[in-house]
Amino acid sequence: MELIFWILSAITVLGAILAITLRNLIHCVLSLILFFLGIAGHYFLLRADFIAAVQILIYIGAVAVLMLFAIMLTRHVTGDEGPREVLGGKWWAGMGTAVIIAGLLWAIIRKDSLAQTLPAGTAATSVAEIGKALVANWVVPFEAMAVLLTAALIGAVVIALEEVIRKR
Amino acid sequence: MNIPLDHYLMLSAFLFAIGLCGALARKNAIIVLMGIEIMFNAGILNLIVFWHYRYFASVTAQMFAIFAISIAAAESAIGLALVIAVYRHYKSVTLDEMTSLKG
Amino acid sequence: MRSWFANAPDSILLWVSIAVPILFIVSVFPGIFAYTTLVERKALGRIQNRLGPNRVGRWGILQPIADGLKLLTKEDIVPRRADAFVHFLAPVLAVIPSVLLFAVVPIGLGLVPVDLNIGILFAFAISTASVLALFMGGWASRNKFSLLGAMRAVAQVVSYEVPMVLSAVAVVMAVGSLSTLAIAKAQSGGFLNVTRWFVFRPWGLVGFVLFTIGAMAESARTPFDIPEAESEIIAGYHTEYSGFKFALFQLGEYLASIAMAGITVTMFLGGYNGPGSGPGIFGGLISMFWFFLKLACMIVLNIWIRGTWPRVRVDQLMGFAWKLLLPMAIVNIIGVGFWHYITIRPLAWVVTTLWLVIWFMVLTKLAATENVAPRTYRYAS
Amino acid sequence: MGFIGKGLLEGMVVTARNFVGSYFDKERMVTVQYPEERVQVPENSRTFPFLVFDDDKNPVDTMRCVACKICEVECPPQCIYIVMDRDEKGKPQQRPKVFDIDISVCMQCQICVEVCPFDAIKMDNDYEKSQYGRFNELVEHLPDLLKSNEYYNKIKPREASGVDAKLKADKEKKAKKAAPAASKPAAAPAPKPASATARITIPDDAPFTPEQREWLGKFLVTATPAAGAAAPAGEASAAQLAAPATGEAPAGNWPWHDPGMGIQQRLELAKNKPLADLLMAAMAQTDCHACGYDCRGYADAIAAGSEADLSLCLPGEAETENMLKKLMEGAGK
Repeated sequence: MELIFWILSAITVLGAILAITLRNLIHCVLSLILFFLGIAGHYFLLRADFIAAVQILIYIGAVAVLMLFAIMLTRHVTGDEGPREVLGGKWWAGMGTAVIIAGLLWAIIRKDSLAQTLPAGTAATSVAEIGKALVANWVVPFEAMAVLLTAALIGAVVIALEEVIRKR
Repeated sequence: MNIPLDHYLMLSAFLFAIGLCGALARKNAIIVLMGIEIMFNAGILNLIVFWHYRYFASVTAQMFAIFAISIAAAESAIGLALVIAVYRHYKSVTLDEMTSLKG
Repeated sequence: MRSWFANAPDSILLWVSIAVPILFIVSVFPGIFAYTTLVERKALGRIQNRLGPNRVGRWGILQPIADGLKLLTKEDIVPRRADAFVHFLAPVLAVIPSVLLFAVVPIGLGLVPVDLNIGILFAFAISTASVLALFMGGWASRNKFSLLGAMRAVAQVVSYEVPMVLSAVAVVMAVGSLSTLAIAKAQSGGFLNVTRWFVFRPWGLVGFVLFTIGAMAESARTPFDIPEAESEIIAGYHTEYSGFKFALFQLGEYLASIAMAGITVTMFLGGYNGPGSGPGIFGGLISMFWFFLKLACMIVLNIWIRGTWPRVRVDQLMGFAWKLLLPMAIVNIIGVGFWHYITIRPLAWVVTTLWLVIWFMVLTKLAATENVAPRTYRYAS
Repeated sequence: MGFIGKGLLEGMVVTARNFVGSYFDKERMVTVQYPEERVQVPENSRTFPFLVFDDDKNPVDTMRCVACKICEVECPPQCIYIVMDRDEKGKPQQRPKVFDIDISVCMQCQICVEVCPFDAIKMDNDYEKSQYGRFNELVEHLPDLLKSNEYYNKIKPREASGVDAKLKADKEKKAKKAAPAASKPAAAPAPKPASATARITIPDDAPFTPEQREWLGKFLVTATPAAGAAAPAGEASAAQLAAPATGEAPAGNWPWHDPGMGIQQRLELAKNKPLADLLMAAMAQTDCHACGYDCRGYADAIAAGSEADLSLCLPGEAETENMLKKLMEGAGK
């Protein structure tokens, strides 16, 4: 189990780092997919099967594909950035912020008594429970989410179609 | 499972830092969006980790995770639509070049 | 034997229980793939009044082996401008999701490699991921036709995923579980273990048709094979692949198709249920027989359709998915609701059937009234 | 009642019928399993030429080819190479020593068959000529080319029976002619082959300049060899042609020495030349040595009186023989 954790963590971190440092945009998205896969693996390891499947379905199946489409629609097909922009002038600002946050979180983790190995539950939450919760206790946010997604869908279509409408 | 909780927390902090770094330092709008997604995922990972170690009987954390993922998906859809619209206008997705509002 | 198993240490039992299903999947289904290609070529030949392969062995029985050897020994060509790493990775990634799909397909009574409680969702998640391999292959080839094929593949899979998942939701609602084993179990009983198959319900029949169409589009089988339409874009995303990489693409495509057929069988055609299937070794073997028989029927249906129907046009493809399949799938979900809440069976039959038929007629009418105008040329005028 | 997908289902019925039918109805299957089964090629199909011989026991002696080299000259892509056989003394035998056809060059035009006066070369219909090499392997030599008359009868029964009948008639006529041994002046021309076309003549009122007319005549004669061969020899007035010689043509400068021309044209070119030249022009110009001389030698021998037999020119057939007789009569000998 520990071995799997370390492998997955390595994959996740590698994917994340490559995603923001590579020059080629398509390579960035492919690394991001690697990152998403690593996260999904962590969810499986944490016995959140449903969340893992949702992660793959939404992030890899939808978000990553959407990004690929966006790149295809905005760049010439090779996705090469060219030499001028990899990590631009803001490199040091970003780096500084990231280091500060990482250090801060690390300190918090050290201070708290979180380092103990806690006995966790064994039975995974069944999908039926999640479904029941969604339409019982959580029905209002669920519906709100439905509205939000519909609005996002229509909004995305309208924004992307704007030019065409104006032309007519 | 004998992995300490703080391992996971450090992992997600690290991922969050990477995402933030990408969102701040890169000029390409799509990569900035990707950095934001990485930060989202680090947060959701934290939710699931705490659920697993502390509140295993409850489904609340999973609900939060589902909603967060949905919002992330909606956000990236809108964000990418905006990127495409901006690209149509400026013929570029480099954020530094969008300076029309600068005096 | 039994005592040896009982006395064996737990770790060994664990590894054996992991290894056996993996070995089964890795050995049996590629074999089915190999002979599916042979059967497909023979059947397509017969449909066109030809003989099909008959040279390698009697009835061409060794043809798949000859094909494999040929593809293995062919030169592996990588275009000079290609993105070598992604180009190499794509065919490998094309196979992995297809093999993973079999993890949730129950091939007999209680015989499923992993009984995930999110089984169907897992299958959809994995099958969506397979499109990335096609995209990587098409993009890394640095070829216009490859890229066009890849983009077509992505657009098609994303579009057809939606009605496919929604038609599966109907089944999930009726069963109350995402587990494939539970879905198969819910279809047992009745007369000869047959009458409770979901395909013999009005919503199940509609769901079956929708799901089959979606599965065909998902695995880019013939009426929906525009990602590799040779009359338009050579071979689509695998234009620049040769030798064993090409074989891997084919393997992935066929395995996905077979796995999708297996999931269709599990969800609508009663899975492993059939006359004589039941507990015990004998009943289990019979259940396996029924599963593989139904799987073969689905594969034959695929081949038959491939030999008959013309390829859809790109614009028709999208219109069909979004204007007909998607609303029909949503209507079907409401139909399941009727079925569930109307407890008088004959009344439920009448109401559900009427609901579905009326909506089908309305939707086809709407889909058909698209105004036909003279074509306008944007660039060529 | 129509619904969406009805046509598709009907299509599936059609393919299912095809599928099942292909197992029960042999008529449906169009595939020919090539190495085991072969398509019966049509009788008039042709691939590459071969040489006909008459007797199975002695192919070399009974082959019809006399090495006259007409085909070698006529062959448009020049894929035929012939060397005449000679005995130890250098006397020409009437058969080829070497007869090569490069089938990688041959364009299967059948001109060699049409020009052959001996029916010695015919078109085969064997299409399995694959070889492992591109050069020497594709050159067919004499042993490969020789095939029996029975084979010819087998692959092209109608054509071969016609040829056999014609050869038999020729033989009988020759025997008949040899029996009375009397020279009949202006004998009827040889029976025309079935394929002979009518001679094309240029009308006198056709709008041509003399040069064009001359060229056209040449062209027509060469383009329709059968017409040239069948032209009645009596048309040209022999007496008029055999005008007294004014000068000796330089040796080897014989513009009519071209087997592609028709006899009329050759005689035109040799007009007002000495008798030997006229005689030579009447011959087939192939230097085939069927007579024992080359064309020049034969003409000189006749003119000098050392050779009395006027029927030795085989490629020229009856037309040359008749013309020679006419010329000799015109010269008063």
